[in-house]
Amino acid sequence: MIPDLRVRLGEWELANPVMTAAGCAGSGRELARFCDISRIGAVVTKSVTVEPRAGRPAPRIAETPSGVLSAVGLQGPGIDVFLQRDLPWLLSRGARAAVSVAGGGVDEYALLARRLSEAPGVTMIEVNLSSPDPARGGRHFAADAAAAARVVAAVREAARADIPVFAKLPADVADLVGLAGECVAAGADGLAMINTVRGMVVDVDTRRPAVAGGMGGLSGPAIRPIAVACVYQVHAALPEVPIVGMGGVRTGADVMEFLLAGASAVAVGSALFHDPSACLRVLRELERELVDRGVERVDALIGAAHHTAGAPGAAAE
Amino acid sequence: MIPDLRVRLGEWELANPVMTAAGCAGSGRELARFCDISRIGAVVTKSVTVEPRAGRPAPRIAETPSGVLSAVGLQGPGIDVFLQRDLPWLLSRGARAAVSVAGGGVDEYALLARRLSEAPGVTMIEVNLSSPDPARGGRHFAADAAAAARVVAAVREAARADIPVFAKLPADVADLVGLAGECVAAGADGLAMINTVRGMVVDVDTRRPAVAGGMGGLSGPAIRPIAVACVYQVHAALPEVPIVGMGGVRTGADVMEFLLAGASAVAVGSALFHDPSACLRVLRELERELVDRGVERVDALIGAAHHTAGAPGAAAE
Amino acid sequence: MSDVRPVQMSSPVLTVRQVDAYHAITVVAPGIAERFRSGQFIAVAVGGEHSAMLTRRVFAIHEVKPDYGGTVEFLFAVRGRGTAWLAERRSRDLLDVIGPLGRPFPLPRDPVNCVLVGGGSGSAPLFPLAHALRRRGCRVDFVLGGATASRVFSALTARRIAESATFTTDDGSLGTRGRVTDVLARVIDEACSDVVYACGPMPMLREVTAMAMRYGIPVQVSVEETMACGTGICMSCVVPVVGEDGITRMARACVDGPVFRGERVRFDDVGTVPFDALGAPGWKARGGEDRAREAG
Amino acid sequence: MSDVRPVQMSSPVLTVRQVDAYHAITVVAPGIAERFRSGQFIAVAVGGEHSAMLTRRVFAIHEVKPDYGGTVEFLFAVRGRGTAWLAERRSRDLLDVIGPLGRPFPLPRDPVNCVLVGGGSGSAPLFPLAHALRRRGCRVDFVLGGATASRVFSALTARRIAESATFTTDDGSLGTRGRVTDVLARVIDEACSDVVYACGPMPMLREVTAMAMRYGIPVQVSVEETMACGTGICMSCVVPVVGEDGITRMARACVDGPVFRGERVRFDDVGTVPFDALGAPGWKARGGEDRAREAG
Ligand SMILES: Cc1cc2nc3c(=O)[nH]c(=O)nc-3n(C[C@H](O)[C@H](O)[C@H](O)COP(=O)(O)OP(=O)(O)OC[C@H]3O[C@@H](n4cnc5c(N)ncnc54)[C@H](O)[C@@H]3O)c2cc1C
Ligand SMILES: Cc1cc2nc3c(=O)[nH]c(=O)nc-3n(C[C@H](O)[C@H](O)[C@H](O)COP(=O)(O)OP(=O)(O)OC[C@H]3O[C@@H](n4cnc5c(N)ncnc54)[C@H](O)[C@@H]3O)c2cc1C
Ligand SMILES: Cc1cc2nc3c(=O)[nH]c(=O)nc-3n(C[C@H](O)[C@H](O)[C@H](O)COP(=O)(O)O)c2cc1C
Ligand SMILES: Cc1cc2nc3c(=O)[nH]c(=O)nc-3n(C[C@H](O)[C@H](O)[C@H](O)COP(=O)(O)O)c2cc1C
Ligand code: FES
Ligand code: FES
Repeated sequence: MIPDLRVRLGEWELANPVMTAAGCAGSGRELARFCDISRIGAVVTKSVTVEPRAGRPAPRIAETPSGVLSAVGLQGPGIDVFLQRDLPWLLSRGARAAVSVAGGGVDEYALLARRLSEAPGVTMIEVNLSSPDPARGGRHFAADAAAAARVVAAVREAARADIPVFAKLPADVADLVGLAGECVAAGADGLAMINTVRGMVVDVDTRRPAVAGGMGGLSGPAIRPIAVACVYQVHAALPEVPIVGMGGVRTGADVMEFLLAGASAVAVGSALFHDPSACLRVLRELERELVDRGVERVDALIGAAHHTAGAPGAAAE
Repeated sequence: MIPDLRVRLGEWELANPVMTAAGCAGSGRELARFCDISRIGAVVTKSVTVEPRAGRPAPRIAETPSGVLSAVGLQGPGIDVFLQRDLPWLLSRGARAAVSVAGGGVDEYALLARRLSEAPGVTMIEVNLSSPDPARGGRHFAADAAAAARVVAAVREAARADIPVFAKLPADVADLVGLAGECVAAGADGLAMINTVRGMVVDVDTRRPAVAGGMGGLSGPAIRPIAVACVYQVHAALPEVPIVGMGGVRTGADVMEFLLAGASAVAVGSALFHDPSACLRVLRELERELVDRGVERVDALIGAAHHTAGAPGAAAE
Repeated sequence: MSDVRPVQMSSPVLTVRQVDAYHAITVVAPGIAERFRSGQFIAVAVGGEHSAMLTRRVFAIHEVKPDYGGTVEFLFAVRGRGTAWLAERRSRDLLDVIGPLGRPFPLPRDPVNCVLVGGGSGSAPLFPLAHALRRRGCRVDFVLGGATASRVFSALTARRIAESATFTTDDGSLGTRGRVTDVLARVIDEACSDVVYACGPMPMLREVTAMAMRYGIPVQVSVEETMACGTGICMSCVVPVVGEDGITRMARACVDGPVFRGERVRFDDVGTVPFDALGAPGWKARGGEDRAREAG
Repeated sequence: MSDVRPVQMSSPVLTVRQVDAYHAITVVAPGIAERFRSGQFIAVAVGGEHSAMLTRRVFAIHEVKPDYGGTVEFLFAVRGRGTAWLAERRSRDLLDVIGPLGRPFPLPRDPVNCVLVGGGSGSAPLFPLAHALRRRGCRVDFVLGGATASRVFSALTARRIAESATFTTDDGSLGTRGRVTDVLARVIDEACSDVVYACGPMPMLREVTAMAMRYGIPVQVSVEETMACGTGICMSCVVPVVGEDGITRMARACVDGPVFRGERVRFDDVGTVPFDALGAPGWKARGGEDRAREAG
């Protein structure tokens, strides 16, 4: 038996549920040296901005127990070069290109969606809502559900109707379910979660924060339980809304965990730093896990942890 | 040179900055089989409740990458037995007893503080604000800064004046600095942070959440960067307020990291599950790190990462 | 909590062997070997110094020997990450081991007839128990079960040290096809057993206990509940157990057990907090000041 | 990005040796050995299968040999967790290795005089470079520095393969007391050097570059910036570098380097985003459509 790995995210069908996470696969070229990117469910690009961005100064990354703390600051070439160089390259390799966008304001997000809709081959737009909102003193859009909803609505309106729009949410907000609901109400076809979690490492030798600027975003297996809880919670509240789950996916079993919690697909992020062939390895492992358990269709797992479990209880001690 | 390990938390002086974290050292007896508890800065008890509590059903714990997910549910004997049996035992062994309290309402917290104030030997009361508030549908007190402040004010009023009252805060709240400020305004002499972070593990074999009840609290080195960020942020906003930092402390270097971020002392929690002699090992390691760096007084480290660093930047990508 | 104080030590691995479906590791651990009483276990740290695996793995002590000042052997099957790591150890590696932990099997004063019932790797602690019982002049009979022949634990040793050894396997590849409880009654009858000792999965312990109670003979069970520390501080390994006072408490298998009197364990309520357990939600209504004083 | 496609492989450790203050590991890695050009490095996963250490450790390739289909040697000093773990490897262990990575040293077409300047373990990539230059008939002179004699890298080998080898140590325990730049001018003069190659810490590279520029001779530097993946996907290892078009970009040391022309690296701005770098805050005001098209 070869298990059926196809999954649907609303109208969008993927050959398998494994994607790359935004910002963790370079332009695609770097990753393609280690694995055939046409076999990945979808390649999500790093967040594209209107203008080129130099990002943050080095050091940008620090290792943490089972995680990494990073502050790259959306370094990228801007939408023009992206459309001219990176997108065509991805398509030429047979990749499904999902494009993450980050703007400095609602208008920038809308502009990006419009430009992407004019280009052929964009299969999904992921709206990175963790970009700082200059209108709100640099707090990110997701910190305010209304601001996030305005961004999502603008992107949904500007994007071609046949391109699904997913809202990418961070975990560290006051009311994640509320935020998710607002984004869906504003037109999001699905949700991607979670972005990195706010964190810091202090270098005991220099006595300074280990990444320039102090705060960074925590990712990797360390945050997987936080991500799974978010997916579980949002799926419980919005069972019809497709979710791309991410945060610490490293093995085929991790993919199953996210699907059981309610994700319809998953993205592999910082595990790629450790193993650039992780996506295809994870797919192989997933197939093996399904065969071992006699699961014929991977989509049978989606949300299954909700069917058997009681209601989620309190969090902290 | 033997470095001076003494630290002050407001009026409260400790022989060294290493404490146990609430709920991670049993009644003290279990730990005392592996290390001399009189040499620990202070032993923080598991949260004491008014009535005995049976806690949550098993399974209560799951291992996660560099962390543990737990849902014990404050199992404990209640204040009567605690005062009769556990507290005297701790004192008989020469431990500094800091008592964590958890109530089902403001009145219970006040009652606990009063009872503890009548007993001799309580050196600190830690107010666990992550206990569910029945008046608010089981959301924990810390989720609402006003509710948390009411609890802190009631405890401060009920407790003997010479017993410092610390408010224990979780990381996953909307506005941690705001919450911290409210607690201090309500009379907290200091802050303890962070409690466990909401998380979930799904067992891919049973297809059910791995701990009974679904959600649990994540602790261990995995969350250390989150905890350090919280301490840094709150110390930046409230530099005069003593902080007991915790979340993933495992080594002497980890203690330094929390002190540099702004904690005046640290607590060792789930690392004790791995190594029940961790507190004294960590102290030895800390001493070694200080000697290697020529640091003569440990308190010289407190908040030092703020003197050299720039302002903390944005969190997520 | 046992009155024997456990020790924590960095123990050199002496040997790693494969025995049927199991791995056997012997470590040099004098302090543990000298304190050991049968039924006790060790808790092992896995994954090395910066391990991502924070919880300890617990294993029954299978054998202690006086060599090198004292060695301890444990046997295990590879189940997850931690046991996979252990299976890769080589001699001279160091293991961080804590032991002996837990309440040991109480031994009878008189030379009575004992039947020892074990399932799979759960049988490990029965072997030192058998030796201890023999030393006291007890008759020992074994009933050991497993999924297949290779999963039945130390069949040969059992035959050697016991008066009789009866085996069951799910697939009939060794002894009787079926479960240990299918043959236990016969063994009790034939051996005129006075006491039952049992180790293994909860459902097996429940049935063994029920059978012993039908025969009106005492039964000591060693329960297996997920453990994270083994030392009593994490409060994770709880089982509802009825105390001498008739009150049910959430007892920690690692320090209050793992050995309990079978009839005290509320097997049907394992994985729950029984409504009448001390401190269960709503318990106060039924309890009162007196009970509270004894709680915990 | 180099046009040589790197490979990822599970490579058996052949030998682990200690050389002065360094450890040397040789792995069997045919695919890496055959593709290697001097100046390239490998990225090694550390800590085993469920490692808590997620980022790769990068090391210059010190030597490749044809044995066993192709072996790769790297040398390292224990600095943190990952190198401590590596130092404990034994022969036959498997290492997950990716390589060869990065832009190699460009080699001169003609047999010119080359001076190779290295500091500490940063000197490792200079040895295969020296061999490659010698094969082209170039004259090679070494200038190697370190804190103490034991920290000066492969002094004997340097003496053997080079026309001259000059050493400096901070404590004077080998060669001249002082820094490599204290003796470099003399070596350039005496050897009539046409090209400088340098590896080591940023401050050293800056001074070497400045000196080469005073002499008006080309200088190739291999920079050391904190790396997490080594493959170009994490964007962590950036250095401000001036492109052929005069525009400064945040270049990734792992794929755009680690070898750059010395005068292109904005050493004074390392650890910052220079205000005039492409896409720096406020950059748009000074840039325009054309530049944007070339960004990234
Ligand atoms: C008192 C006692 C004695 C035991 N003696 C033996 C023995 O002699 N031989 C043997 O093979 N096994 C024994 N076990 C079971 C053994 O502890 C588990 O098989 C082992 O911990 C699994 O670890 P892992 O890393 O392979 O699995 P993982 O699933 O990765 O373990 C994750 C966590 O869950 C805990 N855990 C998982 N399964 C169990 C379990 N069944 N019991 C307790 N904790 C568990 C682990 O200790 C660890 O903390 C005993 C269990 C108990 C409670
Ligand atoms: C191109 C290049 C070639 C190198 N070649 C060698 C060599 O041949 N021999 C040698 O001894 N060292 C070399 N280094 C440095 C080596 O990578 C670090 O010493 C090593 O990664 C430290 O790992 P750790 O686990 O001991 O330290 P940790 O501090 O635990 O490392 C944590 C993280 O930071 C990264 N990191 C820490 N220091 C450095 C550093 N100086 N450069 C890059 N990343 C770092 C690690 O790769 C890891 O991801 C080279 C570095 C670069 C960039
Ligand atoms: C270095 C780095 C860069 C990232 N860049 C982006 C980005 O550009 N846009 C975005 O939405 N998320 C970005 N992320 C977040 C990831 O897409 C992902 O949500 C997060 O890392 C959690 O997944 P992981 O644990 O598998 O890495 C980045 C993460 C890292 C570590
Ligand atoms: C099993 C367990 C029980 C806990 N019980 C309590 C408690 O009773 N009261 C409390 O305030 N915090 C409790 N905590 C939280 C810890 O005190 C600590 O804040 C948290 O675990 C983070 O520290 P660590 O990463 O070092 O474990 C508990 C944590 C664990 C893992
Ligand atoms: S395993 Fe931790 S209390 Fe029993
Ligand atoms: S180290 Fe990851 S991009 Fe260079």
